[in-house]
Amino acid sequence: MIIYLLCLILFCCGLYCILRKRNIIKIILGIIIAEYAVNLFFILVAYRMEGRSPILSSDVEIVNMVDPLPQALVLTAIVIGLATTALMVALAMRIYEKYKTFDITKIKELRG
Amino acid sequence: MIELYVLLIFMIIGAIIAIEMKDILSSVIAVGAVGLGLSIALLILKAPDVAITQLVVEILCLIILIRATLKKDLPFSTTGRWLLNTLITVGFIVVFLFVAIKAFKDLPEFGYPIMRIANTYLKEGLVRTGASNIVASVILDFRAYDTLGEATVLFTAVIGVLAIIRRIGRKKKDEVVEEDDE
Amino acid sequence: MTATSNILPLFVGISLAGAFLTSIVGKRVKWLPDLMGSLTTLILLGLSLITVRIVATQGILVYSVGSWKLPIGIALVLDGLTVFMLVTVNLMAFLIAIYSINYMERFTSKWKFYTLFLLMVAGMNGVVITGDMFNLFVFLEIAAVASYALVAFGTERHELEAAFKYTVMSTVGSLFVLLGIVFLYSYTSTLNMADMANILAQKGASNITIMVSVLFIMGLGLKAALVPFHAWLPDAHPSAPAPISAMLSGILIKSLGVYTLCRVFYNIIGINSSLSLILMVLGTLSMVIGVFLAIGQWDFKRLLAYHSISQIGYVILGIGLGTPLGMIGGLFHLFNHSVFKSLLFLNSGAVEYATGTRDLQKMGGLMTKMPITGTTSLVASMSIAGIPPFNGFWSKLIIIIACVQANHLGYAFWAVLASILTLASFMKVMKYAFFGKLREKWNKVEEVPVFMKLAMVILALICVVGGVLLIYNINEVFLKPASDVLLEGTKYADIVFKGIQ
Amino acid sequence: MSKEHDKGMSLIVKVITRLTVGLILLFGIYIILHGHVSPGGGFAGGVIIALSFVHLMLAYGKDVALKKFPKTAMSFFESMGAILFLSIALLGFTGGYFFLNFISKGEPFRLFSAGTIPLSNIAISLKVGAGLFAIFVVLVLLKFEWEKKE
Repeated sequence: MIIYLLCLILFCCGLYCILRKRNIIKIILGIIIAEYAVNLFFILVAYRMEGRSPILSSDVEIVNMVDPLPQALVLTAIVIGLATTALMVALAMRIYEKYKTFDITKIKELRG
Repeated sequence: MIELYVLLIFMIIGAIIAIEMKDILSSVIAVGAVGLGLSIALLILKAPDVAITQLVVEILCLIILIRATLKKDLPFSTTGRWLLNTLITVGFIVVFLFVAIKAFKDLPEFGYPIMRIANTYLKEGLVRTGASNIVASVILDFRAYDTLGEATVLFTAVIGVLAIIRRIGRKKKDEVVEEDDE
Repeated sequence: MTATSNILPLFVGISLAGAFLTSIVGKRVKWLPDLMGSLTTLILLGLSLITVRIVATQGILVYSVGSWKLPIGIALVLDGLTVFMLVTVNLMAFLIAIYSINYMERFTSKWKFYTLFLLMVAGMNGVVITGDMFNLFVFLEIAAVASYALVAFGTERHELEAAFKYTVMSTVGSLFVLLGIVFLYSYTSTLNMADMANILAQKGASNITIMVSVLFIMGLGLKAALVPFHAWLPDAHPSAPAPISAMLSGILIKSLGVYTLCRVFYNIIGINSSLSLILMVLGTLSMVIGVFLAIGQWDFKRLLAYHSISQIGYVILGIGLGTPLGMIGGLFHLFNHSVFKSLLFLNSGAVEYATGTRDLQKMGGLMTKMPITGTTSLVASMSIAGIPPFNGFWSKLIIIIACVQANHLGYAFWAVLASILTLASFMKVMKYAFFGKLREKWNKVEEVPVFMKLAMVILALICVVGGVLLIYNINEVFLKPASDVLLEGTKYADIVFKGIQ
Repeated sequence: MSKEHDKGMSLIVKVITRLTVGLILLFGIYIILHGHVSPGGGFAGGVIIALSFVHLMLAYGKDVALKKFPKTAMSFFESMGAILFLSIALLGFTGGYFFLNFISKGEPFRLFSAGTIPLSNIAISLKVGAGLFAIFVVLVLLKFEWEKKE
């Protein structure tokens, strides 16, 4: 219970960073933090008390394994996060090239 | 499980440092610390596959981000309605957490997942796919279609980065532009 | 499991194969990307028309990927709503691919454009056809990542900026969706939509459902650009190249936003009166605020982008009503909107192609120089403004009648008001862009090349005959099965389980 | 040889890189091939391979790294990996299903077991390794317009 809450607090740290910071790189960092939090949350809900990792061994029989499905899904989610981050960094660097700044209050050619 | 709490608090502190630090390079490194903490937490939670992937992805992300931030000017500005906007954001987050706390009561308790489908994977994974790493059998056999999607997302990102990085995007009518294809 | 169901994975497989091949070969052979783009989307269009017949004769089809039966593997589901979306997506994709052959001559690196275009089509087909919650998220991300790169395809300063804004907001939306999926997985311990719907129905209402609904409304609202979450759309849609604006406005926000929203709320969580109220209020807000913001615009594409927000409001209002008539009206309007809004964006692209400007005040009298663009644009404007006998009139009429029938006179009033304001706004477009006196500067303007004309003419024809879809026989195989899927609500689960046997 | 030493980092870094880069590459390959019996798999292994080239590039400068792994090879491997994985999926149709694991499962816990899983791992690692290194190279080599003039 408390641990879920701590995890969501981490998510909200990222959310705060995205919503309030005015620097492009800070916004990207906020998204990375929020992604970490969601991934951790997914693994947390899969954990089993006194669990073992879901890898079988040929000699001993392992009981009480943790849930393998969320682990597989988080692997996918990490890759998707990496892809989005790479794309955003590329955009940020091109924006820097054009405007010579990372400050989004100074990058305002479009009206909201 | 006390180490997990310590790690999570460490990660939250790292995240707050990353958010509030004035120097961007320090922020990026603080995020690196958060990622490292996450990797150790995943190891404690018995997810070695994810921990390895998280670690290597973290390193790559960090290198790319440091490259992006190195030797750039770092102006910081606070807009006019700073207090109002912050209050709205914090208010939204408080409401969000409040709804979440209520929802947590209905979730299965931490450490006791339901595992309806997962038990099938654990029991039949080895016999039906032949892979002793159950996570590998899930991502590449039971749910290989997801992995196709995942590989495609990465492919899309590579082509997307190549497209964004082009120096000349538009050309005039009948203009011949030297295209630097990579 | 019959042989016909092997058609299901082909929708993703063919478009991905097209994209990968384009990326290898297209670099060297100049004409190949055009061919690959049009050919792949043509095959997909053919396949989706076949599925209309399959569903009409055989009913719902369920396909287990990798022979893993439903709860443990990923299932692909073909039902009425899926068929409806598949036809809409692939029809538009094909016509826009034809249009791009000429239009994208003005951009460098055509093969990158077509690769990303086909990946986006693959993502949308994947979202529509899947029956698995996490798989939906993955394909949502493919389509979204491709669209981020395509918005920035011109690589000018405002395009990069708009793309960044879009990327940030859309990624936040995706994170909310993922968080919602985590909650659902933990609560039900399954990822299959049908299985999930069953378990949620057994467990009854709880705080989890509220939390998940909030997360999905925020996440998918960001994707569909409903009004409190719309800030990215008026920047991103005008900045993209015209075919991509047409794709984004025409089908991307519908298949990622509206379709997913419907699927989750009607078939998985199960609709209730408060959710229905939220959808209707959001729809009405989008409808009215979008049109008010649109009136003052002088940039052709920006004006169209605000109208997209407004028209999506109609769709959400119709679907949110929850009555059979409202449902048919909402879905019909979804189809019509993708036709006429794509056409309008293609027209704006044609005008930009010929004159190089998007500012309405600088145009004037283009009708004499560009008769086909002008005429098709007139047809589309009358459609969007709801003038009989064009298709937009019928769908708006149905939505308004449905509002009145359900005793929601207030919503009906706002719908009529928004429609009148839309008419006013498009009269302005017609007056400034195509009618009036021809400026001297445009004396040398020529009509656009043949493929652009072809795509616009076909879309205009669909606008004119669109009302035909309401005729009993066609309605029975195309629109009604789609609305039936939503009306069945959480009974969807039983039907899917029956389909697997 | 002497020209190579002018670029990149100091001599200490270069010597250590020469020792470690092969090991990192080998470790990546090990992780890929044993993806189905131990933790790891195609994705983690692919990233490690990409990181070994990134390592080389940071230490020796872009010329050496790009000679080892030229840009044309990158885009080729990337697309090939994707096509290979899609073909594995489509080959499943020979058994009647998309993504069917159509090769015999073999004896558990051995390197050659689990049907298509090791093959998929290899395809994914090709794609990921080449793709991520391509992203890195493109972003590092991005010279701003005003930097060119100076």
